[in-house]
This record gives sequence, C-alpha cells and structure tokens, in this order.
Amino acid sequence: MAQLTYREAVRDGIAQEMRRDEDVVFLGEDVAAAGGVFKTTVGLLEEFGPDRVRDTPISEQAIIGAAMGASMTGLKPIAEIMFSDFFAVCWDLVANQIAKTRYMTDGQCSFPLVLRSANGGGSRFGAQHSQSVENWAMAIPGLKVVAPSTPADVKGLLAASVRDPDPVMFFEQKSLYAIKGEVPEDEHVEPLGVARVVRAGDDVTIAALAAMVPRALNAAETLESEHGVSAEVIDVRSLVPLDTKTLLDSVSRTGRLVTVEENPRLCGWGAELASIVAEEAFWDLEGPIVRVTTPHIPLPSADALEDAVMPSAEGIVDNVIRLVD
Amino acid sequence: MAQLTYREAVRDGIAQEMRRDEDVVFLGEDVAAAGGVFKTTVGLLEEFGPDRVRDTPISEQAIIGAAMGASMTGLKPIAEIMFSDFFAVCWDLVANQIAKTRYMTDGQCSFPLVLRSANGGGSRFGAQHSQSVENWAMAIPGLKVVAPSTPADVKGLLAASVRDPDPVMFFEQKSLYAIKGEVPEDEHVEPLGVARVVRAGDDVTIAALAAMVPRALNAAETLESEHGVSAEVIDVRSLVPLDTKTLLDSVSRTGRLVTVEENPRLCGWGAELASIVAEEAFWDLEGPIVRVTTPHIPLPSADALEDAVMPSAEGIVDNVIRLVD
Amino acid sequence: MYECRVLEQRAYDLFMQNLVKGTSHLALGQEAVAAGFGTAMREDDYTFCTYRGHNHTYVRGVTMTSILGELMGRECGLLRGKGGSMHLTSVENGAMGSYAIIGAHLPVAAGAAWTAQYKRTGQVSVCFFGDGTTNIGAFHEALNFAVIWNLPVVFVCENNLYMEYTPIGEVTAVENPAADRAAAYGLESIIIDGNDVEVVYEAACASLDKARRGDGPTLIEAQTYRHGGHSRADPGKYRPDEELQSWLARDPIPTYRQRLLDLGVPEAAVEAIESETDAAIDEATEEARNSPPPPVEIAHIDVWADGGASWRN
Amino acid sequence: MYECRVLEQRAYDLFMQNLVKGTSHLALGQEAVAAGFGTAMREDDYTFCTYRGHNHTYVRGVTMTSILGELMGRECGLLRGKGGSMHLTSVENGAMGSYAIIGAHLPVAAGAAWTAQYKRTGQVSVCFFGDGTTNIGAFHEALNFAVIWNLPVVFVCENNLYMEYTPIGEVTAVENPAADRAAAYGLESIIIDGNDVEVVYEAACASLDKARRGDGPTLIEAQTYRHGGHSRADPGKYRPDEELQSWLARDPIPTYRQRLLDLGVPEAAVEAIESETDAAIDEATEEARNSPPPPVEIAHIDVWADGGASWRN
Ligand SMILES: Cc1ncc(C[n+]2csc(CCOP(=O)(O)OP(=O)(O)O)c2C)c(N)n1
Ligand SMILES: Cc1ncc(C[n+]2csc(CCOP(=O)(O)OP(=O)(O)O)c2C)c(N)n1
Ligand SMILES: [Mg+2]
Ligand SMILES: [Mg+2]
Repeated sequence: MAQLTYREAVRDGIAQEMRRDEDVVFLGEDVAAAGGVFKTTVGLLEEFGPDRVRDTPISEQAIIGAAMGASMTGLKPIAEIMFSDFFAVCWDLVANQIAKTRYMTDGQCSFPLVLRSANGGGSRFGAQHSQSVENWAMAIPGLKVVAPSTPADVKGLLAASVRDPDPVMFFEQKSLYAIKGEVPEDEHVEPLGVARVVRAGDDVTIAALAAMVPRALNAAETLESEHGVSAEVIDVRSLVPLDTKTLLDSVSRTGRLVTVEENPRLCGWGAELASIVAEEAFWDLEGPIVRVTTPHIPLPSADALEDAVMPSAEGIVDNVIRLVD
Repeated sequence: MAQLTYREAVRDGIAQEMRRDEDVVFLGEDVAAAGGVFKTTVGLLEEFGPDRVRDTPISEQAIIGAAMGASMTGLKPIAEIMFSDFFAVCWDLVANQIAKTRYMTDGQCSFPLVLRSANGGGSRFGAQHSQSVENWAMAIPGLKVVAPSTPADVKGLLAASVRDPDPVMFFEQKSLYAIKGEVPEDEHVEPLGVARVVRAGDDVTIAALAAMVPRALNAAETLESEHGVSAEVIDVRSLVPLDTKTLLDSVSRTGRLVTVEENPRLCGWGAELASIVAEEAFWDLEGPIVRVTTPHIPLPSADALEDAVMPSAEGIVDNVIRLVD
Repeated sequence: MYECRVLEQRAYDLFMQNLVKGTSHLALGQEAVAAGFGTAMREDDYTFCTYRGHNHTYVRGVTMTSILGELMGRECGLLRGKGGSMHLTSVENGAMGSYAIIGAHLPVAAGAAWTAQYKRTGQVSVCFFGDGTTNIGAFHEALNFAVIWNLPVVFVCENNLYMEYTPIGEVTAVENPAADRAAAYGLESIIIDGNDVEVVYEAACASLDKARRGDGPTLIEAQTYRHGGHSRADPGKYRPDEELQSWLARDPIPTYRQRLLDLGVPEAAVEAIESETDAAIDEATEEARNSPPPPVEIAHIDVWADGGASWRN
Repeated sequence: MYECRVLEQRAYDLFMQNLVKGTSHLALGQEAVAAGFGTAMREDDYTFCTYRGHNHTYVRGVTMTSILGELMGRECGLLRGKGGSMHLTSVENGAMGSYAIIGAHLPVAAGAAWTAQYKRTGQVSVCFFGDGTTNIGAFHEALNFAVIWNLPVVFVCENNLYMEYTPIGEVTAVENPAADRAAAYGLESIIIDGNDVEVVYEAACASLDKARRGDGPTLIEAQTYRHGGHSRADPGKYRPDEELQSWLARDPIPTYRQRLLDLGVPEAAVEAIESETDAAIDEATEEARNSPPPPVEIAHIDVWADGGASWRN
C-alpha cells in the first residue's frame, strides 16, 4: 500500500493499464507535455511516449469522435474532457453516437473506451466549471457511469473501466483531487457495478457518491454521537450498472432512504434511486424518501454562496432528523 | 373554434405571436422557403417576410447562439431544432449558456426565447431521430420545459412560451403532428406551469405527457370498463415550472401514482415525480409508485421492434393492475 | 454502379408501396461517387457514410437482400431492423456505419484512421458527407485534427447543391463549400466531376495512395446531384427545372454506359450485366419481402458487449 | 491601457494573497487589444469576451472596485459573487458577458449583431477570443453564419501563441490560426500587431465602420502575448525564455509610454495619470476588501425573470 492523492491515483490507474496493454492510448487537451491542468497525468508522456499520450487542439468533438473511431477499430482510448461541463460541447458524440451504435448495428461494433473528466463543485469556479453531470450520462442508455470517492477506488475502478468492453464515463470529483488514501501498489482492479457499504447502520440508509461520501460519513458520525441515530452509508460508486441489490437490501433493513448528490434538484440520480425504492421496497419503507441535492440553480462562484448551496454534513443531518423524528 | 392538426396549431401559435409583436423572429433549418420538414411553419415566410423568418445553415450552435444573443439584446427569437436529438450538438449553448447566464450575471440578462423541436418516437426513424429528451432539459436549472398533447395546447402554450421572459424548451411530439382537435381561432394563451386533469378518477393517478396522454386515456377507459378501476389522468404539460399541487392533490385522493413517459428508464421525469410524491405524499400512498417508461435502450427502428418497447395502453393497464391488485 | 442505381430505384418503389417505413434517403444520381471509391478501396479500408449511404455500404460487398431487408424492417435486414435505413453498417465489410446526425462521423472516421496509423496497417478511412455538412462545427474540428495528426483519412464531400430543401449557396459563405475551405486546414483545393465514375476512381486512387504513403488526409469536393428529393416522398419541387434537366442529362449511369460502348465493349455484354442485375434485385426484393419481422426479443439485447441490456444487478 | 495593467497586476497580487478564490485568467501583456477597441467603440456597441476578460469589461466603463470585488467574491462585486472572475458582465455598459466555455460566445455575439441589424440601430458587436478557440466547432459555425447574414460583428482573435499550456502551432493546421482561415468565410485575411495600441485602434475603427456601413463582419488576428501563465498560479514554465524575453521587450505599456514622450507629451503629464491610476487601484482594492461577502440569500434568486428560483408551484 502507498499513500497517494486522488489525483496521483488517476495517473497510477492509467499507467497500470497502459503498461499492461499496448492498445490503451490517451488523448486530451494539455494532458501530455503539461501533465493535465489538474496534474492528474504527469509523467505519462515520458513513460509511454508521444504515440500513446497525445495533446489535442480545443476540439472536444474531435477528441471524443477520434476516441470513438479508434475504439471501434481496435484501440482502447482514454479521452480526457477537462471539465465535465464541457461534455455539453460534444454531447452528440457521447449520447447519440458512442452510446447507441452498438445497439443500432445489431451488436456489430464495440466501444471499449473511457471518457474521464473532472466533475463537480466546491472550487469556486462558477456555474460553467462546477457542475456534477453524472446524471446526464446516467440518462443515456449505452453508457456506463462511474464516480469514485477514494484514491484506491480511483485506481481500481479506472482500471476496470479501461478493461470494460463498453464505453465508461469516469467522473473524477475535482474537490477530491487533493485527498489522500491507501492505494494498493500492485495491480488493482475493482469490479464495476458494485456499491460499497462504507458504514453499517440500522435506522436509515444514506446513499452518496464521490465527494458526498465523506460528507455523508461526517453526517453519520454526528447522527450517532449527537442524536443516537444509526445511519448506514452506501458509496454508490457506479451508477450504471447500478447495484440495486445492495441498496434494496439496506433499505429493507433500515426502512428509510436519504440520497445525497451534488446534482441540481430535478432528475438527478437520487430521483432514480428514490423511484426504484418507492416501487420495489415500498412495503419496507417506514417513512418518506428524502433527497438531499443542490437546489435547482446554477452554482454561484463566491465561496460564501457556493458553500451555502451545496449539500453539507449539517444539511444531511437535518434531513435525516426530519425523517426519523 | 377550428379543427386543426397539431402541426397546423404550431404555425398558428407562431403566427399569432409574430402578428402581435414585431420583435418575435423565427429561424431554423429549412423553415422558411420550405415551411419546415414537418410542414409546421408553412406560410410564415410569405406572411412575415425574410427579415423575420430565416433559413439557416446546418449550424445548430450558430442557430441557438444567435437566438441567445438576439434575445439578450431585445428580440424574442423562436429557434427550431429539427429533431430534438440534435440538441446534443448544441447542448453547451442551451445548458451552459442560455440556462445559466441570467443567474451568473446577477439578473442582468434576460433570454426571452423559445427553442422548439420535434421530439419522441413512433415514427420508425431509429435511435438518433426518436428520442424524448425533455428530461435532458428538465435536469438543467434555468430552462422552462413544455410539451403539449393537443392542438389547442400547442397554440396556447406556444403563445405563452413566446411571451414568457425566460427561455422555454418547447417539445412538439412528432407522433402527434397529424392529430386533429379544436383550436380557438381568436387569441389563445394557456399559462405555463399548470397541469390538466384530463380525466377524473379515484383509484389511481396516472401522470402522462405529450403522446403518452392519449395512451393513458385509452388505458383509463380499459381500466374502467374491464377492471372496474377508476383512473385519474393528468396531462403534466409543463415540466418546469411543475404543477406539483395538482399532482399531490390527486395522489392524496387516489393513494397511487403511475407515471407514463417515453424517456428511457433512468432519470426520466417520471423519476422526479415519483420522488416528489415519495417524499411529500408518502403518508397518503397506498402502494408502490410505478413508472412506465421505455426500457433503458436506444430506440430500434423496425415497426415491430419500436412498438414492442414504447409504452402502450396495454402496458399501462398491466402496470396499474399489478399495482392495485 | 448500375447495381447502385437499381437498388436505390427499388428502395424508392418499395417506399411508394409503403413497404419501407420511417424514412429513406436515396442517392439516385450520385452513384458514381460511391462506385468510384468502392472500386479503388482496399478490402480492409474503412467506409464512414451518412443516412444517404445505401450505395456506400453496398459497394463494400453487402448484399442487396440485407439492405432492402433493413429498409423494410425485416429479420433478414443487415441490422435485423434495429438500425433502419439511416444506419447501414457491416463491420466485416469495412462499412463502419451510416451516421444520421450531421457531422458526427467525420471525427469518428479520423479516429479509425488513427488506429490504422498507430498499428501501421496501411488501412485508409474514407468518409463521405454532403455539402451542407461543411457548415457544422464537427467538420471543422475533424479536418484540423486529421491534418495535425497526419491521419490516413480521405474526406469526400458530395456536393449535390442542397442541404435538405435549401440551396447550399444560400447558407454558405464560399462558393465551393469544401474546396474553398481546404486551405483553412493546409490542404489542397480539389474539385472533381462526381458524376464521372472514372474521374472519381482516379481521385480515389490518388488520395488513398497518399494516405497509405503516410502523407495524410485529403479533402475532395465531388460535384453531383440527387435526381429525387431529399428523403421519402419529397418531390424536390424547390429545384429549378432547368437545373434538374441539365443534371439529368449528365446522369452517371447512361454516361458511363455510352463510354463503355464507345470503347468497344459489346452492347450485349452490357445488357447481360444489366439483366443480371435486374434479376438480382428482383430476387433480393422477394427474399426481403418474404422475411418475417424481427423477433421482438432482439429489442432487448446488445446494448452492452455481454449481449445484454441490463443496467442493474 | 495603464489602468488595465494595474488592474490585472492587482488581481494577481490579490490572488497570491489568497484573496481571490477559484481561478483567474490575466491578460497582462495583452492590454493593447482591449484598450484599442474600447477607445474606438461607440458607447452602445456590444462587447463579448472570455474568462480572460477583465480588461475588455473594464474598458467599457466598469469600475475597478466592482471587478476586484467580483474576483474576491464580495457584495460589491459586479455580479455580487454569483458569476466570479470568468463571467464579468455589465449590460448597462454594453459588456454583454464573459464566457468561460471555449467558442460559445462567438455565435452569441452574432446574435446580438442580428438585433442591431434588425432594429437598424447602427450598433456593432465585438467579440474577443483566443487563438485556441479557432479550432473549436462554434468558431466555424459563427463565422459562416455571420457572413451569410452580413451581420455587424467584429471577431477579434487575440493570438497569444498558446491555448492553456500547449503552443497553438502544435495543434493547428495553419500558421495563423484566424487569418489563414478568413478565406474559408470569404473574408479578408487581417493580421495586426496586437501590442501596438494605435495599430489596434486603427483596425478597430476600420472594422467598426465597415460593420456600421452594413458591409458585414471582419475577422482580425491580433498578435500578442500573455506575460504570465494561463491562470492562477501557473508559472508558464512551458514557454522558452527567449520567446518570453522578446515579447517582454515589446510590452505595450512602456512602448506606448515612450511613444507619448517621443510625441512631446510631458513626462509629468504621463506620471500624473500613472499616479492617479495607482491611487485609484489602491482605493478600489480597499473598498473591495472591506466589502462583506454577499448575503447567502442571493444564491436563491434570479434564476428566472421574476427574480425567483422556483421550479414548482
Ligand atoms: C445536426 C443535424 N442537423 C440537422 C439534421 C437534419 N438533416 C438531415 S440531412 C440534412 C441535409 C444534409 O445536407 P448535406 O450535408 O448536403 O447532405 P445530403 O443530404 O445532400 O446528402 C439535414 C439538415 C441532421 N440530421 N443533423
Ligand atoms: C470547450 C472548452 N474546452 C476547454 C476549455 C478549457 N480551457 C479554458 S481556456 C483554454 C485555452 C484557450 O486558449 P485560447 O483560445 O488561445 O485563449 P487564451 O486563454 O490564450 O486567452 C482552455 C483549453 C474550455 N474552457 N472550454
Ligand atoms: Mg447536399
Ligand atoms: Mg491563446
């Protein structure tokens, strides 16, 4: 085990897979010579050379389109979109082309590629550089969607994403890049589609993702120590495939669900989880399902404002208390 | 009252507003000289002239960008995106620019514009020309989202959308273009944000949109006549603003909710409605909330296949029976 | 080329008989472009084309039956009805897909060329699109990208003078929508007669060779015309009659037939090919017509590489 | 222009003191472009710029306090902290926004020009962007669109030789990213010295006049250089030292100062302006520093024109 930051784990995951498989190639803006604007890919150019680690122009449609064409002809590209908000400039390639073409061609084409991006708020970057858009991807059939919360998961899930024969949207939460954690030094691969119970509890299930996982854990500590409420915290990790089994098992025991997401209010993944539970575990429920989200607003820039609107540990505690009271 | 088709009502709605207000202008691909590929805008060029009704190149980013720039400086543009799937090629302009700029500028800018598009399946056009993407829009704070199910609502809601000072995404369901209905000949404006109870009932609330409204009504007839189940059908009409009052009132009486949408399974607006009810009307619920959707797949093209996967009246009946049994 | 003609003509007839559902976009009149390239391409080269791609797919070796079957939504269809007329694809023939949203397949074709370059296979990626496509952003990004990476890709703009119903000249800042932009990517400006199959063949050979030599992309503007409307039952009334007539007079099929005769090919030989083709299309039509609709279960497979469609465990 | 310099310098200092949160993109070294255009523009003309837009906004008449306040996320900020450094906007000054996603504002600027054309107001829309922006699709769409509609818009590419950290030459198929593409839109190729404020002013006047006359858009490539890194604490180490030195030697501020002296402007007059400006920036800094953070309630307003943020009844 090594102590690595979340950002270092990105590089480790990519490097592990590039060493293993010559068909893995990597492209994006300022990723090669400069090592990425978040410094997540430092050293890859030096190790793997300019044929495999390539800088691109500011042409997101070309980046994603090239990754798509390369993946359907034998390569396994990893493409970086600098901020996940920018998926909007190449959404056709992602949502209409990559996601649909296997199905439309009766299974003839495969797209073993990974689209990585820095996702989420908390960095005072304002409304166009702070969105959590994993819900955009989840709404599109044909895309797998992953968002790790720890350095170890970054490495393991990224490796699994590269090996996966389907297109994977890999969301790195930019507010987590600096956190540290133990990461296996040897080959490390975590299967996609498996949620992790990060804290066991009896009274309420809290489902969270990425940067919301540590906040949910904080909230759970407070709930235990100050309110005597025992919260189970699930790190969803993978939205597609979704581990509904772990979710439903947990809720069937606790009888209560709170989801915590950075997405704006409407149509986030929290709504999907809530709906699944409201249909399939209805008779186990002992109270309303509560979603904690950002309000349905663009994110403001100033620190005071951004902090006021993003889900906080206190906000989670308040919601749980409201629910169990 | 005149008997008009849904497509004629589009033209009527636009013409009514262009007559009223010189600042209303209209642009899109093949919309002027050709009258639109769905023949929704026949005659507008002749009546309003080439300064106000303008053909564009195949440049969706330019179309939406121009509409945005024009709206913030004094015009009230209506822009057509031919198929709603193509919002993916200009999603940055829609989701990151138009939706966010009023908020980001502390309220300095207004965007009184309407983005119209042909939405939805049932026309055997295949996966890239058949999506229902109103859920994409609903997920973005700053956009209003409207989807009429009748010719009268097309005219009335389109007029309201043009008059609305905020950006409105106006989804015309292409499988409805040929239906006929009574449309007021005089000025007709229907307020945004008001759902309509199209059929009263006691046992279950069915919330539907656009082409799913007639299917839900069919299902309700069958439920009544063959199963003795009294279904209330709500035409949601406007996703943002959302008439949660009508929805919650209905569910508090019936105790049951079924949503019917064309969207693929995950993160559709049905999930949002279900979540709202699961939180706010939980104690009124007498059973699980059921969502009827397209499966989480791209839409197939062949008639047999497309019919098999889109929500049908029979499918709705089955789901309601499963629920009330 | 004659095969392309009868295939498109038959697709039209079937549409008029309401046997083709949805939409279909015919390339009647534009056959020389697909035929010229198809002949020049190596078997393992890649084709990327549009919704107007029946010919481009056919010339790679796909059967008439599977194309007509796909248009009619039958089990024998190339995609068993899952894709439809706009998405013909046959990976085993190098026909890497027909793309229905303008511009998207240009960068995708560049990506396939990247694989060829990386693996040094000598394959070339050929990408067909229309004049209207030159005004969308993806065109610009793909051209610049392909040039700076020096990719083995040939971009072929079939300028048929119209987007859907709007004349290209009304919406484009330059006269020749592709050729006048070549310099913006450091490329040579190339305009060819897209109705002359031999001219197309020559241009195809030159550009394919160049790409295979490692000398990078080419952008070709092939001037041509579609005899019919944009899609389905569009009668194409927006086109001036003289324009239509002058292009009909340059129909690539009779033009090339005459050239063959002039070169001394016996008319009987030409007629033999023609009647063979006529028989083949009839047979294919029958086969496709008799094919059942696809089993509905296939709607629920092949979202993922494991063959399934499940998003949950 | 000197004001721009001290403003950007101060923004840098405040960033180093951790008083500017998030990010900020300085245009130190590029001031002549904004200053030259700002002087030439009519009061009611429109400016559209990027995240590197402090100067472009300032020259339209926005106060230093409100700019610094916005960078620091204070109540006195131009957008009360809701937008941040990348989104400075002052509609009353014609500063129609700073856009942070590459390319988007080019068609938006065209749209504003459309209003001016439709209403015959004689206003011109001026759109600033960088060299890297010429490789994105929206650039292409906006240029073509503006030309065919003959819109009164001036596109100004500030070629500072780099996108973020990557030299523009490594990712662009032509040498002059904007000027070498002008012909693709039927436009004249124009390259100017973006570090000479008088040259910029002349080019601005000419292009604004042309637009106001109804003669349509202009694309100008202004060659310039940013003295610092791309954003925040980027030291810009990827740039060769000689390159940096040669551009520092062409710094627009001392260059123009010397020209004024050469023209006979008394040094005392220049110094008076300078010290006035230095005092002004200190005062603005103090004011912004003393301004409280915005009240958190404003996070929940102005999503909609009615002032609210509600998505339900
Ligand atoms: C992004 C996008 N916008 C619009 C359309 C609708 N559309 C389909 S074909 C077409 C015209 C294309 O013209 P051109 O590129 O000249 O090809 P042609 O049809 O003439 O072969 C249009 C506008 C589309 N499919 N995708
Ligand atoms: C669509 C998009 N892609 C990438 C970025 C990240 N990004 C911000 S600034 C920048 C470089 C822009 O270069 P240029 O246009 O030359 O402007 P400059 O920063 O030099 O003024 C990049 C890549 C972005 N904001 N938007
Ligand atoms: Mg064409
Ligand atoms: Mg630059």
